[in-house]
Amino acid sequence: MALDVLYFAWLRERIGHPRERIETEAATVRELVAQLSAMDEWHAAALADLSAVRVAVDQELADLDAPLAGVREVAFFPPMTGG
Amino acid sequence: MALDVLYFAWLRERIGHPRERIETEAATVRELVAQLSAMDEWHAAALADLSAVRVAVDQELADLDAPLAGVREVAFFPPMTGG
Amino acid sequence: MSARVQSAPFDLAAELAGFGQGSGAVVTFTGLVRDEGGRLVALEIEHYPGMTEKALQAYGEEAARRFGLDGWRILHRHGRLAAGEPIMMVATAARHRAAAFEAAEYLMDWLKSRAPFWKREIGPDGPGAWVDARAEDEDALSRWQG
Amino acid sequence: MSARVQSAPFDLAAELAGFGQGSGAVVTFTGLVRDEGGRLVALEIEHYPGMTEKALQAYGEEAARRFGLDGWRILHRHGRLAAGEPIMMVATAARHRAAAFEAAEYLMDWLKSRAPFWKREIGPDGPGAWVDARAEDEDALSRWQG
Repeated sequence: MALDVLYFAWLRERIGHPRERIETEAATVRELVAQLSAMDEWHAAALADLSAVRVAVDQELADLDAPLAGVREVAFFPPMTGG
Repeated sequence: MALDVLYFAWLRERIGHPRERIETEAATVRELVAQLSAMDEWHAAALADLSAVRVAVDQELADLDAPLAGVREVAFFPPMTGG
Repeated sequence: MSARVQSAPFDLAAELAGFGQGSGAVVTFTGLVRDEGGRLVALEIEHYPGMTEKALQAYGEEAARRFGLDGWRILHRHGRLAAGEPIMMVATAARHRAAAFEAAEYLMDWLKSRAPFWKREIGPDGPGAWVDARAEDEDALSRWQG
Repeated sequence: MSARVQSAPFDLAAELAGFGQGSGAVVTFTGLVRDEGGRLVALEIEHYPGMTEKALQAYGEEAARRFGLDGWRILHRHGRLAAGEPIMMVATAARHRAAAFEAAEYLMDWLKSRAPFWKREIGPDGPGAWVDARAEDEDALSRWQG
């Protein structure tokens, strides 16, 4: 299965790009995080402290246990800070 | 001593005019009310229920015991109802 | 930092030109004449020329001190106001939103029960009775005391 | 009844044209970029195109139901906003002032901590760090729960 993975704010900066297409067999967000963290040191650093990371699955806020079946887009970002 | 006495809203309508000049020896607002009420039935009716009447002395909210020495203007009106 | 009483309509945009510059949060409140489902054609608002302006100015200054405002404006109309027309507006500017919101609500609670204005409804058949003070406006004001 | 995200500046007056017609109470909130005594030249605001618009629309509709609003508008900018520029606005219209005020504060508390926006300060020497979420914004939101 292929997913679009998006990053915002300092996660985008640490990883070095705003989005990427990922081939994955991950069943949950947590499994996807493990796969991404194993890719390189930048992903690992950005996703090291998950308490500082929020997740959206297909543009809805979700948690680490959210299933990925049928999902097209997963986004990682810091807590929102409004305007 | 001569005072300008002003009336607003339904007090103005019951008394029939918005202001009048009154010669008085009243020492307090309460004594002025007694004098006005004795003038005619319209004043008496308008000032009959003082719980429904508010008073300003020289354009500051005051109570019935406020002294009138040196005062130029006394106003009677219903509780305010804003906009 | 100004209070005004006038019979002419006003334009919120014009009143706010330049307001809040250098501040972080601006709150405005505008009150409009409701037609109450056709029962009300207009509102007639009476004020106490001289006292009303002084009272609005003094209360605006009090709110500015209490909430540390960067700026404030109060504008209130009098006379006959047709349904749909603006009656009054309050604007507050502060560094943070909580102070701007609180100051605007504080001014409104006061305006509704302590500012020298009296109103009556004018229906399709002419003027009705003067509107009585509302207990809920008195309650709203009491939350700022003590 | 609309939410919008844009990079261009906006004009409060133009956004409010016709807003609140037939209603009794209109509240607006405008947030402006503070210069923090010269420490801040601009704010950079990032959003999540697609998700942000949907989230604003859904939350506006939630506020309309919860407070019985006659109307609402949310407008939020993204990109680089210079000190003094407006960042966002919220407008609410209701029959009575309490609902209009409460709905505007509710929307603001949510926007500050749950809407998909991230910001960082740009000083005289360039971009600083991304701004951390503030505990007091989280506290402000919690008052609407339960």
